[in-house]
Amino acid sequence: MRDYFFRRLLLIPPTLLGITVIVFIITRLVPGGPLERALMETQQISATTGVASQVAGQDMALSEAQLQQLKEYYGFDKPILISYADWLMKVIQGDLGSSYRYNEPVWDVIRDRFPVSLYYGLVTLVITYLVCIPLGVLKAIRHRTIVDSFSSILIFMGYAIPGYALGSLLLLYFSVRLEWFPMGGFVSIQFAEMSPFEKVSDLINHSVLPLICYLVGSFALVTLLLKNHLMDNLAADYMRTAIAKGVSFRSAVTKHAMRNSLIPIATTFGQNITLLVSGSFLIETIFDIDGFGLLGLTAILDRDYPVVMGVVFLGSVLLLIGNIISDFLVALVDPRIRFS
Amino acid sequence: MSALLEVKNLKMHFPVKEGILLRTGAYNKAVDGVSLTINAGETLGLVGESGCGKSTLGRCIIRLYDPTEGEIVFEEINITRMQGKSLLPIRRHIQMIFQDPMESLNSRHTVGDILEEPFIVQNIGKSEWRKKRVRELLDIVGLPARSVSRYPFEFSGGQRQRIGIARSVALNPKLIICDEPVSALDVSIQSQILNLLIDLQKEFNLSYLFIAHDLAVVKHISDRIAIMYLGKIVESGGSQEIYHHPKHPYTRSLISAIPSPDPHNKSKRQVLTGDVPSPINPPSGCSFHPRCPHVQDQCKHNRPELRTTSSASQIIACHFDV
Amino acid sequence: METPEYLLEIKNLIAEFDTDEGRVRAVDDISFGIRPGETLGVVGESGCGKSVTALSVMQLLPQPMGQIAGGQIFYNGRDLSKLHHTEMEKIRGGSIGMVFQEPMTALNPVHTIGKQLAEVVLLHMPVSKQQALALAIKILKRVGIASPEIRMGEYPHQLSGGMRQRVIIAMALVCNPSLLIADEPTTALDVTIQAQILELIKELQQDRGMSVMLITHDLGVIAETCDHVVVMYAGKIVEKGTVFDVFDNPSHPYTRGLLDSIPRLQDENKSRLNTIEGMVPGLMDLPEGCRFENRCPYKQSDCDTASPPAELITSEHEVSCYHWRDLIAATA
Amino acid sequence: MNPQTQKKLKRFREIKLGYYSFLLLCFLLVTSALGELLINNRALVVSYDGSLYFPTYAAFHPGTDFGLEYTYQTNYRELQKKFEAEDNGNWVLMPLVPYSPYENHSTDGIFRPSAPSVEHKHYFGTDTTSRDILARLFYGTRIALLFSLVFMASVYLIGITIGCAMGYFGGTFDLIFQRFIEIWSNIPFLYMVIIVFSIVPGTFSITARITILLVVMVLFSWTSMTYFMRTETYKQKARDYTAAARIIGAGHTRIIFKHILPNVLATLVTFMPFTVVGAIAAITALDFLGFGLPPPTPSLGELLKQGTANLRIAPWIVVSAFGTLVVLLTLVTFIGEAIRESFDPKKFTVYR
Amino acid sequence: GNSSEQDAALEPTRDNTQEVLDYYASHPNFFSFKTPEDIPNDLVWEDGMDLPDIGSPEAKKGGTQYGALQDFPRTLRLVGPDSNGSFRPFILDNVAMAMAHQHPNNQNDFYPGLAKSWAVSTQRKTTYIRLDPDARWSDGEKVTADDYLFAFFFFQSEYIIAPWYNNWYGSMYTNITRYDDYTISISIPDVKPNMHYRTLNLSPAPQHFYRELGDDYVARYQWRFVPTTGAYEVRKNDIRKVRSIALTRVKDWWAKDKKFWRYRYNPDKIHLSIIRDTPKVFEAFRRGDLDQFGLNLGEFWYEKLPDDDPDVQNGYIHKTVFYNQRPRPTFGLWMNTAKPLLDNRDIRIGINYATNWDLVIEKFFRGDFERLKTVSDGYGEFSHPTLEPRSFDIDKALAHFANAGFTDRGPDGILVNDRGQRLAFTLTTGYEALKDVLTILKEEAKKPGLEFRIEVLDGTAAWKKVQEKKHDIQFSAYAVALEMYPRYWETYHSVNAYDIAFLEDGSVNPDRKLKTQTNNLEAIAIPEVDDMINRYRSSSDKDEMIELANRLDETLHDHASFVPGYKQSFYRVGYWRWIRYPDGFNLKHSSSAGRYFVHWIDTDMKQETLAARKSGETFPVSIKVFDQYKGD
Ligand SMILES: Nc1ncnc2c1ncn2[C@@H]1O[C@H](COP(=O)(O)OP(=O)(O)OP(=O)(O)O)[C@@H](O)[C@H]1O
Ligand SMILES: Nc1ncnc2c1ncn2[C@@H]1O[C@H](COP(=O)(O)OP(=O)(O)OP(=O)(O)O)[C@@H](O)[C@H]1O
Ligand SMILES: [Mg+2]
Ligand SMILES: [Mg+2]
Repeated sequence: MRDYFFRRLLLIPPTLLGITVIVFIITRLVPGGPLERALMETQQISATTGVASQVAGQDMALSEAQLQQLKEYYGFDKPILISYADWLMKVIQGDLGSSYRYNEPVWDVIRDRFPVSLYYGLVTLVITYLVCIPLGVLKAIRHRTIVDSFSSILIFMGYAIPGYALGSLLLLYFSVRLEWFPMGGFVSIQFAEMSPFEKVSDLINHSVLPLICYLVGSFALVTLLLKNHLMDNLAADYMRTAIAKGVSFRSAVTKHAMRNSLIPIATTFGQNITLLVSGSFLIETIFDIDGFGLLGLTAILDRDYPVVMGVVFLGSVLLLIGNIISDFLVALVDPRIRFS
Repeated sequence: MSALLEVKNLKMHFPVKEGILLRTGAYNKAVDGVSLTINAGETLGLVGESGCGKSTLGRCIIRLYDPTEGEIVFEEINITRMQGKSLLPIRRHIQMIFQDPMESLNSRHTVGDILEEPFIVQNIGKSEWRKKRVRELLDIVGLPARSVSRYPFEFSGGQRQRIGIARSVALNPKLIICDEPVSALDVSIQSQILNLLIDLQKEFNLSYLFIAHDLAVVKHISDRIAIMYLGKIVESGGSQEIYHHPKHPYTRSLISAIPSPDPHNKSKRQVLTGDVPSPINPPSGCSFHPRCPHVQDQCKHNRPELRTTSSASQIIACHFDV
Repeated sequence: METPEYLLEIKNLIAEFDTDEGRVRAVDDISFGIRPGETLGVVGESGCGKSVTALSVMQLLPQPMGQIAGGQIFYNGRDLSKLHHTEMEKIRGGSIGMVFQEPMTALNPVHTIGKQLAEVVLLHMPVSKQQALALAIKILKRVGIASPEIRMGEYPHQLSGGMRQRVIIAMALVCNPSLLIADEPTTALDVTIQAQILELIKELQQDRGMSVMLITHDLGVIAETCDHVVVMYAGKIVEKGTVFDVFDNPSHPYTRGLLDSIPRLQDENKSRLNTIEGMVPGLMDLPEGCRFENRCPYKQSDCDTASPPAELITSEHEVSCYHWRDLIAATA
Repeated sequence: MNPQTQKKLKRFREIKLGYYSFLLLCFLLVTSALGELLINNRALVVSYDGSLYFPTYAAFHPGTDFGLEYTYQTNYRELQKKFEAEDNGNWVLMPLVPYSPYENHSTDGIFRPSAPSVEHKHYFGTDTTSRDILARLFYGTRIALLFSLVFMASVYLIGITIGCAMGYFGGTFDLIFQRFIEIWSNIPFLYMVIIVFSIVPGTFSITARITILLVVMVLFSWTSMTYFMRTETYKQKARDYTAAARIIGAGHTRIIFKHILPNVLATLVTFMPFTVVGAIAAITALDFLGFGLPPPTPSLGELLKQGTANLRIAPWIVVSAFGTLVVLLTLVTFIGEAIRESFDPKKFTVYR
Repeated sequence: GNSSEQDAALEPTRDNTQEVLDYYASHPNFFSFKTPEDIPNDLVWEDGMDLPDIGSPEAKKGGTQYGALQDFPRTLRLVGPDSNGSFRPFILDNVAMAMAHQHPNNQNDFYPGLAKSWAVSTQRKTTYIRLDPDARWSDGEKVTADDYLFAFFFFQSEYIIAPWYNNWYGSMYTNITRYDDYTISISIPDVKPNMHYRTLNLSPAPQHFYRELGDDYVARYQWRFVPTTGAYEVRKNDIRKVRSIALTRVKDWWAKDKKFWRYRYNPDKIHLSIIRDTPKVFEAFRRGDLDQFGLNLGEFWYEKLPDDDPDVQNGYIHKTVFYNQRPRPTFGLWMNTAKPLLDNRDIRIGINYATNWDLVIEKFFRGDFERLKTVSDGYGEFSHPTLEPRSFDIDKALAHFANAGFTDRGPDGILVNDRGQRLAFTLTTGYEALKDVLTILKEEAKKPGLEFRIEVLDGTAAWKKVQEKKHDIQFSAYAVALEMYPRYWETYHSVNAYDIAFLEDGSVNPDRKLKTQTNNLEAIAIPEVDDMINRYRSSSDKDEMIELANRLDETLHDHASFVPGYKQSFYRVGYWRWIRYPDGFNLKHSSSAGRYFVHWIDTDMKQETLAARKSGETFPVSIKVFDQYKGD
């Protein structure tokens, strides 16, 4: 057991290395990038604003040396693998480099976004489990009744609705038409000046719509997973043994079948942990939530490679750790794993 | 009479991966130095408790596993290390019947497919001939001809085992490894299958390695019996001898444990205590010593070698003649 | 109230299942009883309804597809099927203990042995947790588990099959039931372990004077352990009586066929065994008349008209065959 | 057919929600295959000077073919009006919705969203550049469906092959691939779409570019399939029927294709609808982000994007796109759950 | 990231005073130090004080203006990487003061900013400037001549990672001379008609602030607000990373009572929230969270905020169109003439005729925009007076395509030549937002049998593609030049098209290779054009330049490698009633309503309007069109 986890931990660095090498190479192969953006912005008209800022000397041709200087600044002057090695060395020293886009250490950029994503991730996760577990149990016990079919239809429709599309509808109706909720954002601008109570209500006010979007699609998987496994477990021999001991059905479900049905849930928990922080960039875009997902997306669109690398790196670390945590949870609920 | 099959000091050690780097730390010595011979037309019964290595031995002989050590000589050809194509002709001669007929029949294939497959793989005959042969096989094992287009799960346990048997005799093998072919069957069906096996043996001069843990069944069908304990053979001999004059304490307790279907004869049994030890960490000395009712000090340290006994054909691995 | 003759009495029990193909009658109108302190064996081929009978007694038929469609089950004179489920919960594990066939799956893999044992104690006895654990250790010792204190903290997968079966037996016995239902407790086990377990059940029964209903398809086991035998075939009882009645004087062709088909150690090697040709009819297509009719070597023309009624041979020996007399005559 | 499969299909038919969804989807698929007959700006039949023309699937008819002055593609709607006005026996039969998904057809001279109108035969209205929404939805859905079906097939092919090889051969091969997959599945997929699209030469046709998008998506989606395949193959390989095949001398190919795959594939069927849902959702999201199908390919995502940007003035865009997407995905999801339920029915056991 | 923490992590404070002096010393020709006696006496000093004031005397100071940015500023630096974002106008272009500024109603006249008066030398290469001694940096320091010298050091230094600045300040100027604390002169290399544009438009750089300038400039100054001479500063607490940023009026701003400045920069605070999505910005405006919104796009002006919208009809929101005059961005199709087929003039002319811009303008832009005529529209006299772009004409297009061998239509109606080649080109753009324009063009081009394959790339990828000259046809627009006359060298000179375009004898070099990373996107290499460009570049005579420009435009028109698209000759805004503009919106050359900060916020009206919205009270409708400057 301990060896197993140790081994899993040992496997993290090579995996990370693999992921980051590939992504790093890709960032170098993608045409266009920070350098081109810098060149472009001085010259081409922005389609959205219809104007380009005027910069002294803007369409004067740059000399090779000047281009080289820019390349150097953006770190494109060395061969791919050498720059990768440089990056890696810095990462080992705990430095993820500095964002082109925000001109801040990547680590700071990411750290700023973390609480936001964590908040949504945690709330989504908690609500998902709070709803899905009882619902799954109910559906398993009431298999093929009205309750079961009806809730199935609901959660499957939810599953089929893309959260971001729903988001824009909700926004139109509840924020624009009815003005019940704010137009987006994580908290109000005046958040810092608010009393604790106002802070909480402000936060809730801002979270309602995004949470709906996060949640609509999330019930189906966990609920069905629980339902199916619970049904398997209800039919298992040990349930019969428990009943034969005189345990009432209700407590046999909660004390015996549930515990076993949680094993697959624990297995998928790891991926959900990554959801904690990765969020959905589409929903985050719609609601202007400055989370991890949006950071990743904008970084890709902006060709902010240090941030992309940072997001990929941390995302992968979290995923890998998430998987280990999953294993750990599985081991926690399943002694067969724990003692082998 | 030269031996059809000769197994010499066969060992099958499964590596057990351990530790952080998954190095092979220990071995599961499932079969640990077994020698035996089977003559043409003869049935060798192999008895032992669950996990003692019976199936592993069988699977080594049929070359599903690559043995760690030792030799398997079939018709004077050493087949121990043969691989791939060269093994193909040998495969015709050694076949196997499995314990669980449902597991050993592909549920996506019809009975016809299943029985035809050996010929296709071995590239024997034309399609029509094969079809005819399939019907013959069904007839041999007593299944109606219309079974051809049906699927295994449409049959009862006994019938499925018949399909398995039909497949195993399809290629006219010389040796069939029967890995507990009747353990999963009801008593009334078990006797049908045993009869079938006996009939087939007579008809085709088959040899069987008959693996089972029910001594009564083994005794009934075997000419000779080998008793296995923890990867080793502890006693072997003619079936009558083994039954009437068991020499090894383990054999004795096995025999005494068989419940007799006679209410008048409620003999006091000699019940063994404890379970079979793990083949990964076998006990020192005689591996049976922790459960042996006659254990002596010597047993804990010295490993008894197989030796002949008063009866020439009977050999045991025990320090004592009890 | 006067104590009834039978501790457990089953009268005209009918149990049915809803399956994909329709409703099947797994147990069809069977009646038998177990006296206090007595061991009753139930034999029969796989699928003949042995387990269903046992489960019916425990009111444990899986819902919603399994139902008791008729008959009564009296335990100590009370009809179990009329009890409220809370009362039934008191009886299960308390006065009736049950042991299941599959030691590998019958225990909950995620709870320790100790917890699973203590659970049943706490449900049925007014004791503290400590006392319950102490009792559990005691019973484990009793069923022959070495160092039970350590085992209590272990999980089922850490035990061998034999040990698990012992734990299950311990669980069934810890509350001193007056009836133990053992559904093929040894089928999945090795001969040597099987012997250990049977020995154990026998000893315990003698110690405690409880009744045992032992389900098996191994006639040897029956002969060794039981006082009375019930032989079932395709959901019906074909013969019942004392173990001597049935083994010495089998009066139903099926019983006889069964006894004849076992290889016996004293038989000659490779002799052909007697067999019952054919196979058990499926529950969906049972014959009109006697259910054994299609395999019966003594079949006569009237066998397929109606199900043969039970007839008494001696006061305790009962058989359901139209022609049992001919059979006895033929073999006498 | 295998009676087991028959039984599964029977069970599937009994699950009404899924079965009817399936029928509906089949109906949609058939309709969309014949879509040109329903929604198209080319006439079904033109009767001109005594001869009949069937321009729907036929080649290009310049206006001059029908006595018009221009040499470009005939505008059949106008031709119809002209013939009606002339009234000299010529006639044109137009499809139900006489618009192509590409043409900008404004009813009031300005390219802007116009509300659904039966009179103009814009039954779902038009989008921001006056293209018929129904036509765009229809063809967009058709492409999405086709795309996702091909996607599914490809993902299955690769996932099955590699997963199966991993499970079957095990050992170092398995280990290496496991590492590789762990790494591969972590690569941000959006990147690849951007990269490939900027490398693809502009000379490629739209079909070729859609294919490339498909390939990229497949390349980064097959990994999830392998986990299941690997364990399942491993399990099947350990079963006795494989051993039985080996002892008659069957080779690896035979064992894999004749024995293991058929057994595993049966369970794989249950994932298929969910893969389709995933593909449709992914391609829609990509389109929504602007990295999907190249313009002016009709697509749900592009309509959604337009719709969300014009919620206030043209709610019909978002309503039709959102509605179509949800209906489509819900149908497939219902089918998926019904297939799951019928292929892997759970025993339902409770006790009193 | 808190910038003070970050600073602490950097190397200890440095002082570059000596380095600057050394630099001056090592460039003695560029940096001169003289005394006031060295100023020629015969100069004619101007001060622009006779120009009309800017803004309205009615303007009230106070209030907070609420606006939105699409992106949080990437830096507060004014130069160097990422300084060129949408926030820059708020801290530089529209706010920071230069010595003198072009008057928004008369581009030839300058009104004073940091300078009090100025004079031009007789050779017309040097401008003498007297600085206003009142001028102060927002941190209270005086603005002196040293800050101007330092500006040249600063902009020429490689520390700032801004090669364009290095180029501009290194080559467009030849000397700066300090006479005393408040007198300088600046020289440019050649005589140009509008030299003031270069000299007077200069802004100083605060030397005291940049004392730590060095290799780590980019990081060190990332989030430090540069002291400004203008009216607004950014305070540390107003920087809410990623969420919002605010500007505050400088307390006791030195120019607050000066002519031209006194009625401007009225709001006390400008609060900018970050909202990425344009539709959401609009919704925020409609809620009243934002004060104004640019309604340039037809969809906003006509559909989303139509004249009959209740908020407009109730007088809460005002709508205004203002026609302005300024160089127009060059929206159009840029063909790569180095590509096969596109090297054929007939094909190019055919494409010109096959591109239905009129339809786009009329139906998509609703006739609001105008057809762009040449690449040099909006430069007043420099723009060609008569040249007209080719309009959509199927027959002419077909005729030209036929000339090039494309006579038959394929099964899909697209022309093919006898080699089976289809007449199809890829139309690349980085403007995702404008892809509808291309789809309309595509549909129309089918009529004359031309196929456009539309390729919408990510902005930078599209940029890279054209910079590497891999495109067929590119749809984009280029920024207009800083000077008041069009430029041709970068985009049309053969030097920027090929490595060696022509051999010594003037014939075409058969082995020439396309030059990448230049702005000659059409790969144009025409000897006559080269000649004209060379003369244009070296000319100091405005009339000659105009003539050359016109001839260049004609030649290029004839070459037909650019399909002029459209231009927008106005800006239009919607704003809440409490935002007030001077009567007449009178700034001819302004690019946007906010450019000169002449509006003010009427806080009372805001209360009133908000209350009215609840009560239903209404105000007079205000939908105005100011077309006094219509006609380019
Ligand atoms: N493929 C394998 N890899 C690793 N260990 C194996 C493998 N097959 C069998 N073993 C181990 O070898 C030992 C002997 O197993 P085997 O199946 O031969 O026993 P058996 O005598 O046939 O038992 P049973 O009566 O239960 O069939 C067991 O400990 C088992 O765990
Ligand atoms: N849950 C169930 N659903 C449907 N049918 C059932 C169910 N349980 C039992 N049956 C049917 O009831 C019949 C009797 O089953 P039962 O389990 O009592 O047999 P058994 O005698 O115990 O057999 P075995 O020796 O195999 O345990 C079988 O034919 C079976 O098909
Ligand atoms: Mg075995
Ligand atoms: Mg049973």
